[in-house]
Amino acid sequence: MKRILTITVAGVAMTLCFPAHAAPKGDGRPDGGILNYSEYGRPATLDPITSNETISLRITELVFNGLVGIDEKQEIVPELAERWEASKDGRVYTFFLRKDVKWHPREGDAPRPFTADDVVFTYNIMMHPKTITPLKVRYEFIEKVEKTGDYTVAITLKRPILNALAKFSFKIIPKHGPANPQYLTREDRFAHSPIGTGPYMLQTVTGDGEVVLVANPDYFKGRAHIDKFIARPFADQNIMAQALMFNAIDMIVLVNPRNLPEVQGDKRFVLQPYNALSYSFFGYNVRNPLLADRRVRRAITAAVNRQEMLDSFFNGQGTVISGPFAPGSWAYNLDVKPLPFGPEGARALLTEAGFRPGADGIMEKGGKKLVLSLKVPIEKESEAVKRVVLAFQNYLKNAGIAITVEFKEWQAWKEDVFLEHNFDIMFASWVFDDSADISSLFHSAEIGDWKNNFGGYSNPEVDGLIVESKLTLDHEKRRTINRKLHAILAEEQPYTFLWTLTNYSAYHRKVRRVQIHPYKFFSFADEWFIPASEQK
Amino acid sequence: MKLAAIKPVSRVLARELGITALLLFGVSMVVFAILYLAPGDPLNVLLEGQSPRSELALGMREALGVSQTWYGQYAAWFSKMLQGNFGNSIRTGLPVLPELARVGVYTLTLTLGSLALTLLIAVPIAVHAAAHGETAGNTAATIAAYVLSAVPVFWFGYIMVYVFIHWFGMFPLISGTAARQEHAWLYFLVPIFVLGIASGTLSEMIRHLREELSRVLAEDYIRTARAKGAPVWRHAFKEGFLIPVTEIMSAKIPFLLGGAVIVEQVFNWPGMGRMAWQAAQDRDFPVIMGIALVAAAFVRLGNLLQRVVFTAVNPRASRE
Amino acid sequence: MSQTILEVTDLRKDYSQRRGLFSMLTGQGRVIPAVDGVSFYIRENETVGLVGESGCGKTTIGRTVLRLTDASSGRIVFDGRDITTLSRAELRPLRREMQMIFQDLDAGLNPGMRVRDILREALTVHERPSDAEIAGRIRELLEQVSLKDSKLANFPSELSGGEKRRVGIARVLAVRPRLIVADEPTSALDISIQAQVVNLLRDLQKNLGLTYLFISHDLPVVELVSQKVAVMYLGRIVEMGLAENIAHQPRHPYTGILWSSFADKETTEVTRRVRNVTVERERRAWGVFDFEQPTSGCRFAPRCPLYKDRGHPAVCTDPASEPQLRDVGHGHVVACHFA
Amino acid sequence: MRRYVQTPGPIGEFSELSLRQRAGPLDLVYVAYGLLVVAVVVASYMFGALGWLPHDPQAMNVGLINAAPFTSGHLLGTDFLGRDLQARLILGIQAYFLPGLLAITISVVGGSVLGILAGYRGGWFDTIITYFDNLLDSFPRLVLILLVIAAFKADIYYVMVVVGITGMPVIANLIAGKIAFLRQKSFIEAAHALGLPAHTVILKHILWLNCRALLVIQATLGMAEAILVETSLSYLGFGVQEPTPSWGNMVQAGANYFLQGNFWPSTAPALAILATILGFQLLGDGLNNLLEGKRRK
Amino acid sequence: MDAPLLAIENLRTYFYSRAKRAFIRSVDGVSLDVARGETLGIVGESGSGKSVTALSAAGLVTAGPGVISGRIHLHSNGAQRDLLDGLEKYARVTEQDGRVMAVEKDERGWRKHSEALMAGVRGKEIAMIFQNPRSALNPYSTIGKQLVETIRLHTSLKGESEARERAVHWLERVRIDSPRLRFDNFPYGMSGGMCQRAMIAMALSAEPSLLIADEPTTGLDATIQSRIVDLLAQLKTETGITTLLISHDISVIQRLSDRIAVMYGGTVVETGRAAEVLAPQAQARHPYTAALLASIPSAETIRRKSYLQAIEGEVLDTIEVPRGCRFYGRCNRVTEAIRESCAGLEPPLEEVAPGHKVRCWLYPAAGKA
Repeated sequence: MKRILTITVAGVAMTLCFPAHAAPKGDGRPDGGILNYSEYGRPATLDPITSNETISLRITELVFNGLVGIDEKQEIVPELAERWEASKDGRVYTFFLRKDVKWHPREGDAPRPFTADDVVFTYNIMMHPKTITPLKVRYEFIEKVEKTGDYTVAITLKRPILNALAKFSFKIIPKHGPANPQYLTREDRFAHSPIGTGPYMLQTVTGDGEVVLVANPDYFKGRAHIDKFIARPFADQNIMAQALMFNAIDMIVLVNPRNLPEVQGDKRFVLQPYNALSYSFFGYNVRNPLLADRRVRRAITAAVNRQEMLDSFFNGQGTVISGPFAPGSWAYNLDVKPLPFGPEGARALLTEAGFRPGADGIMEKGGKKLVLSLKVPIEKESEAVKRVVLAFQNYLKNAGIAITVEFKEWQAWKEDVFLEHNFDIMFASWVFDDSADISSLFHSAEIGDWKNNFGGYSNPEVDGLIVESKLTLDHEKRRTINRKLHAILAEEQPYTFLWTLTNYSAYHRKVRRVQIHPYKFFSFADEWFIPASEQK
Repeated sequence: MKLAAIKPVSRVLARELGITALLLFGVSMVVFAILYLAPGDPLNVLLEGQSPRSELALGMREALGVSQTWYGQYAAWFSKMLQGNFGNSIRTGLPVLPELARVGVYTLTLTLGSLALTLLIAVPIAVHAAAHGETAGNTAATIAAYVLSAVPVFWFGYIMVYVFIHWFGMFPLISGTAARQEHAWLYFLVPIFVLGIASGTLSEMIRHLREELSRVLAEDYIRTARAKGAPVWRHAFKEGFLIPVTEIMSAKIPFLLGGAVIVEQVFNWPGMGRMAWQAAQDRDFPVIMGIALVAAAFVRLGNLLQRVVFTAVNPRASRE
Repeated sequence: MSQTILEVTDLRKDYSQRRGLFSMLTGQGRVIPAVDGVSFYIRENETVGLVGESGCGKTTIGRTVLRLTDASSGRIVFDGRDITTLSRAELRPLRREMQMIFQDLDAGLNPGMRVRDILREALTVHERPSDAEIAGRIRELLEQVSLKDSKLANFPSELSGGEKRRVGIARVLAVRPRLIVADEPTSALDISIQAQVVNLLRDLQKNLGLTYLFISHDLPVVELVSQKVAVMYLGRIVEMGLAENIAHQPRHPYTGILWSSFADKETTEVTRRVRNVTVERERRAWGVFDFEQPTSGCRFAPRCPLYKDRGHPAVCTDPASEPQLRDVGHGHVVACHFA
Repeated sequence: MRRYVQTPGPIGEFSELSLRQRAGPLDLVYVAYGLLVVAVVVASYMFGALGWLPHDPQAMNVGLINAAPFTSGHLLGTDFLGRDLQARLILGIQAYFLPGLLAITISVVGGSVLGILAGYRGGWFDTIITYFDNLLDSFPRLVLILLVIAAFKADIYYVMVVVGITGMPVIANLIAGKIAFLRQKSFIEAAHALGLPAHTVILKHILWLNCRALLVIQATLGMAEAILVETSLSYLGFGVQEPTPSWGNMVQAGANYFLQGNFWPSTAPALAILATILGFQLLGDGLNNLLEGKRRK
Repeated sequence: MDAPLLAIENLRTYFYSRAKRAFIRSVDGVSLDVARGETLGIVGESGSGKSVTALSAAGLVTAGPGVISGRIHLHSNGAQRDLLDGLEKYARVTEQDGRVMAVEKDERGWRKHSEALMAGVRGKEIAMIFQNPRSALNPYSTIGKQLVETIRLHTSLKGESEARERAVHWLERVRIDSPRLRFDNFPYGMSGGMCQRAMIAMALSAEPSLLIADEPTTGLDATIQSRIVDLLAQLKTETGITTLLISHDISVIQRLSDRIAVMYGGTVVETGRAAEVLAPQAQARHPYTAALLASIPSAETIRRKSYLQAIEGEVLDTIEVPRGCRFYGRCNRVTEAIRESCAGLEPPLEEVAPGHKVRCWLYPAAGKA
């Protein structure tokens, strides 16, 4: 159960959308078949509000819909809302809901229609103080959600924000779902046997932890082709590839780079890359005077051979990056090249910063040794993380910088980094919901408990550019600003930006028309199908 | 069994049940004490991205019904526990007891299965050694048992997985994968085999059984049996076999439950061991408390059965 | 007549039997009187024999008078001093005055120590003699118990039974005691060795002026070594007197039965009679002695031939009239209604 | 066919039974092997502590990952980061050596105290200690450790305190049993009767002269237990963390390559665990047969 | 005269002391006869080999190497068999200079063969009772069950209820109080004397030809001992069973035996009619027997409070068997005339009077040899 570290998305331009075409699937492709896919562990909950794992994310994507969706091209498309309007001041959005949407039926119950009440209910329950959800912080910009008609909802924002529309992709749950209408806890039955509007309905969770989903015959976009999705829990990633080989599963959503050659060599399987809006980095705590010096941070980056690590540990499946934006996004500045690997350069920078090699080979300045602590969250499955961190330590040792690595349990690590700020360097990855709003990462206003500027980085120029970018509605202009921001941050190195990895999913050839959403994975699963001859 | 024997058994059963209850109460105190003394707050797990110091968090506490005092917490938990309510998992929100019942069956299968296997191997070796003294054959078997008992069970598990995949072309994992495959029963046996062989109990079991049987075979009453021309095994069975076997079975349950944590991890066995591992990672206190209690109850139950068997066959025990 | 060295008055020792936590909580548990109101005294340089069947409490008396276990009630006066309630620390100096020879040959012989170290330890418990003194004393002790020097380097496991017994005695003698409680000192030995040990003990008494409380079930030996003999039955002394009187003119039926098991040669009238009665009543075989619920009245009544002979007199089973010891002349005391 | 042979020549004085004579032939092999393992472990621990290692255990060679033994100066090959396996195996002893000693110390000292209270003082102590023993025995050790890890932190010293405490009942029972045996032989009474003070009886006669073999044996077995626990936890990811090597986390890391047929990186530490645990077990059992004789009820 | 019921010839049973790497010569050339209907008492101190002789006769020796040679003839029910017949091929003894240097024994083969020879003999023809009856009875089974088992094994009564009746009958015969109640008792909770009675009942219930009573009174209280001896005496007159009685207690032997064998150091040193051997004024007697009798306090000793006549030294350790007479080292009757023989040559067991044999150089009959 990989946890995700997500940041709030920034938006693209508002568009006025046309009602989506909601017709039965009459596309001539066959229905039927079962798709088994592997998961690492069992999900804690299955509802979209209390869950916080990628496993649940995949399942809720199949079971629920948002008011809007995001398509393959990162564009906002209608889902539960046919269309929407924004007020002139950008504070009020009115959504016109589809009238043909039915909730999955509970046993012995007729399917109930989806209405505006459900949207209001979802927002209220999500924001209730007793509901524990990682989503809450993301919707603090909403002032209220009101029902203006049976099928119309008005959402009022506290202030106009960019790309607000993308944020309305949160999943809507039924008013008659949770047992407790005020707030949702993990103990609620709904958290374990949710009903939604999506293409698949939860059938059962078996005794050994398999989640079985069946196609919703009344899905408003038409019944999904594949009859069943089954999520099978595994305790060991190494076994997953074997399970695929033995047809115990049909799909691995995210293949461990180590297993790529094995799968690649097998004609039965398709190895499909998909772009992830994410990158990994080493983040610095500039509260430490040693790291406050830009030269030290640059020296560290220069001392680390990122390409070698990428090649050795990830079979070269990725791109070394130079700045804070996901390389797949429009905001990324391709003109800025990653800092080159150069141990000599690193030493030169340190020397320039006043460091001299000590007796034990560790650089020191004014009697103070350049010893830094590196905190890494334990993720048992992620042997790759371990390798990267240890290699990082090793590179820096050669440059005269001593790193003490501390692997910490996830929660302890989060407390250390985001609350206590008790670290020098941390290792993590950002996964972007969408695009390129990095304001929460580097703006000085974002320094504080549980805020994302954990390193305490503060630079008025960056602050200014971030604000400017936020206020600018012109896409090209914003692009220019972001490119500048990129260049500055690449120069400043508040992080050592590492790479974006190419993710691969592996699946049996019998599954066709597979497309995987970069971070929601199963958004288009209703289109997948298995030819009748291979349905078994 | 004659009526005369049933009476002491029921009396001992009542006494042992009392002791078991007392011990389980102690177990709950120990568990609670450990958790109470623990630093930090299990609630943080849920407060992803939110400060546990905030007022919001206090709201969370209330939502979870967490009292502020230790005795309040313990009393609440204990009284709920007595009603069969072990609380809800912090991670999944599901009630702990039904979850434990669900996975407990798997662990019980694994544990008892491997116990049976260990016995199946240990008994012939031990009996042979006790009856014939040290021969080349049983010495070799004893040494082999020593070696097997020292094999790290996790590594042995990987060996078995490898062997099955690459030699037999089978995929030896249960949990939703084997259930719908051919030879599913076979995959069921692999973890049992691994735990039974390499849990470290084999050599101890052989030693215990051999020593007890040898001791009993040297008892005066066995000589009497031989002197009157009666079959020795008939006389040695109760004290030389039945009692030591139940003794060692009962004594080994905790070890096997511990071993199950690892074997379940390797073989993706959906039992209590994996649940414990998961709960330890998440600091999911209600779950790990429940597991510790249920595991202790397993152990006590095994002990209880052993005491009952012991009393049933040993007229002395009921008088003491 | 020499002075009294040990006087025991109304000694009582209860054992409480409690098992496990559960019975502790429920308060179950029973009290068993192993010694039930025993009085006697021993004069200096005298041997008092204490006989009775196993489990009758003779060993408990031995352990209690030496304060190895605490009496439940009663009074123990050693050499004019009441030692019943002395603390451990107060007792320690007294330990050298009174010693015990245990039935078990290995008692006191730590298997991890050589004979030399065992003796050295005993010699240095109460004093701090020099090495030369120790060597001298060890030589003296060996001589006293007729043990070869070569055995000093041995571990107890390498000694024969007789040698172990001798080492055990030497260890006791090391502290120069005045009173020795000898608990079945010969029962674990072969016949030919028994005689050696009996002779040794008598020699030591003569040479060192020791006083013995001689506990044994071997009646001829008791008769041989003792001046006085006390007969115990189920925690009480039922008869006590001069050895020859006890052996040859027993007044209590139990004493008669005891002696009859040995006396093949010179059978007294009483014992012969008793014998006949018991053979006749073979069917009333002797069952388990129930310590938990002694019969009311005379505790010997259920086994008593006289009780049968006299047609079950009520006085024998009357709870209020358990027979008490009374003097029947010449310092001979008996606890029987018909003595 | 069994052969019994009398020693040729006249039979001399058997002043002392040597261990050799009391032993079965296998016991000596067990003990010899066990002592060898102990020697290797202690020596390796010293080498590790002094930093006398064939290679820098942290130095990685990204170009030489999971190398086979005897590859470019790596006697035992390299791990998944190209680090020298031999050096890491030696250094891995640090992970359990001192913690194991801590666990042993706790169980030996605690067990002795409890055993003496139960056996020597008896009465209520005996009852309470029996209850305490049963209480500790009720927990599967690994589950209890996971509980403590969840409650506190995944620190090997915390874990070893638990191992030490849960190891106490066995020792306490053995010592109480030994005392009961000595009592039965009127041993303790004899010492008291002689006027020996209680502490001499307890420390010298009971603990030193009669229980030392037992304690050494239990300590040896305790070390095997400690190694087992440490490696198991490291395997589960709760023990020693990278980059510090532990045999358990080495097996775990190596196991990622196991199914692809690259056995060595996990097998090397697994064999080290196997050989070491076997050594301590055999040493304990062999010593037990030599010094204590077969177990008596 | 009939052939004796049991005739033991030159029996040797050795044990191996691993600690000392030497043989314990527990039974070292013992020959004994037990005539039909008589009671032969074997008396001796611990280590004299008396019990091992009995166990060897019943094939109950378990420790190695155990019985290595000899003959044990059993004449009963018209059949004659040698209980060690053909067993010599399983054991090979290497002797050197009169000392056993090595024994090679195929123990499994021996045991198999021996069990075959013993089938139908042990329990059926030869029954045994042991010392410490409470541990010799199976504590996990009731007295009744153990008796019924024996009866069904060895008599024609195979039915459960018949066997039960017979068992109760036997319990009555050994004078057990309310036998029907005792039938369902476990040995635990019964007194030692009661257990010994049950033991005797069990042994006799198979209606054996020979009863071996191995220390039947040891471990019992003095008063109980005498009851058991009385019982044995009564049963002897009632059933006339041939008995091999073993005890260290001379008074027990004296009261029950017709003939006596005195054992010392693994050999028989004297054998003869009980009255003759134990008579206070015996003519010819082995010095050991004499000394043994003298070491027990007699009425005379007690009356005069004189010293006991102890035998000096320790009981012979059968590991180090001297070349000459085994009692030589402790003997107080060695004369200069025979000293050399005593020290150098083991005396043979020679008849000094009809039916009375002594193993001593003092007696002229021996001198002839």
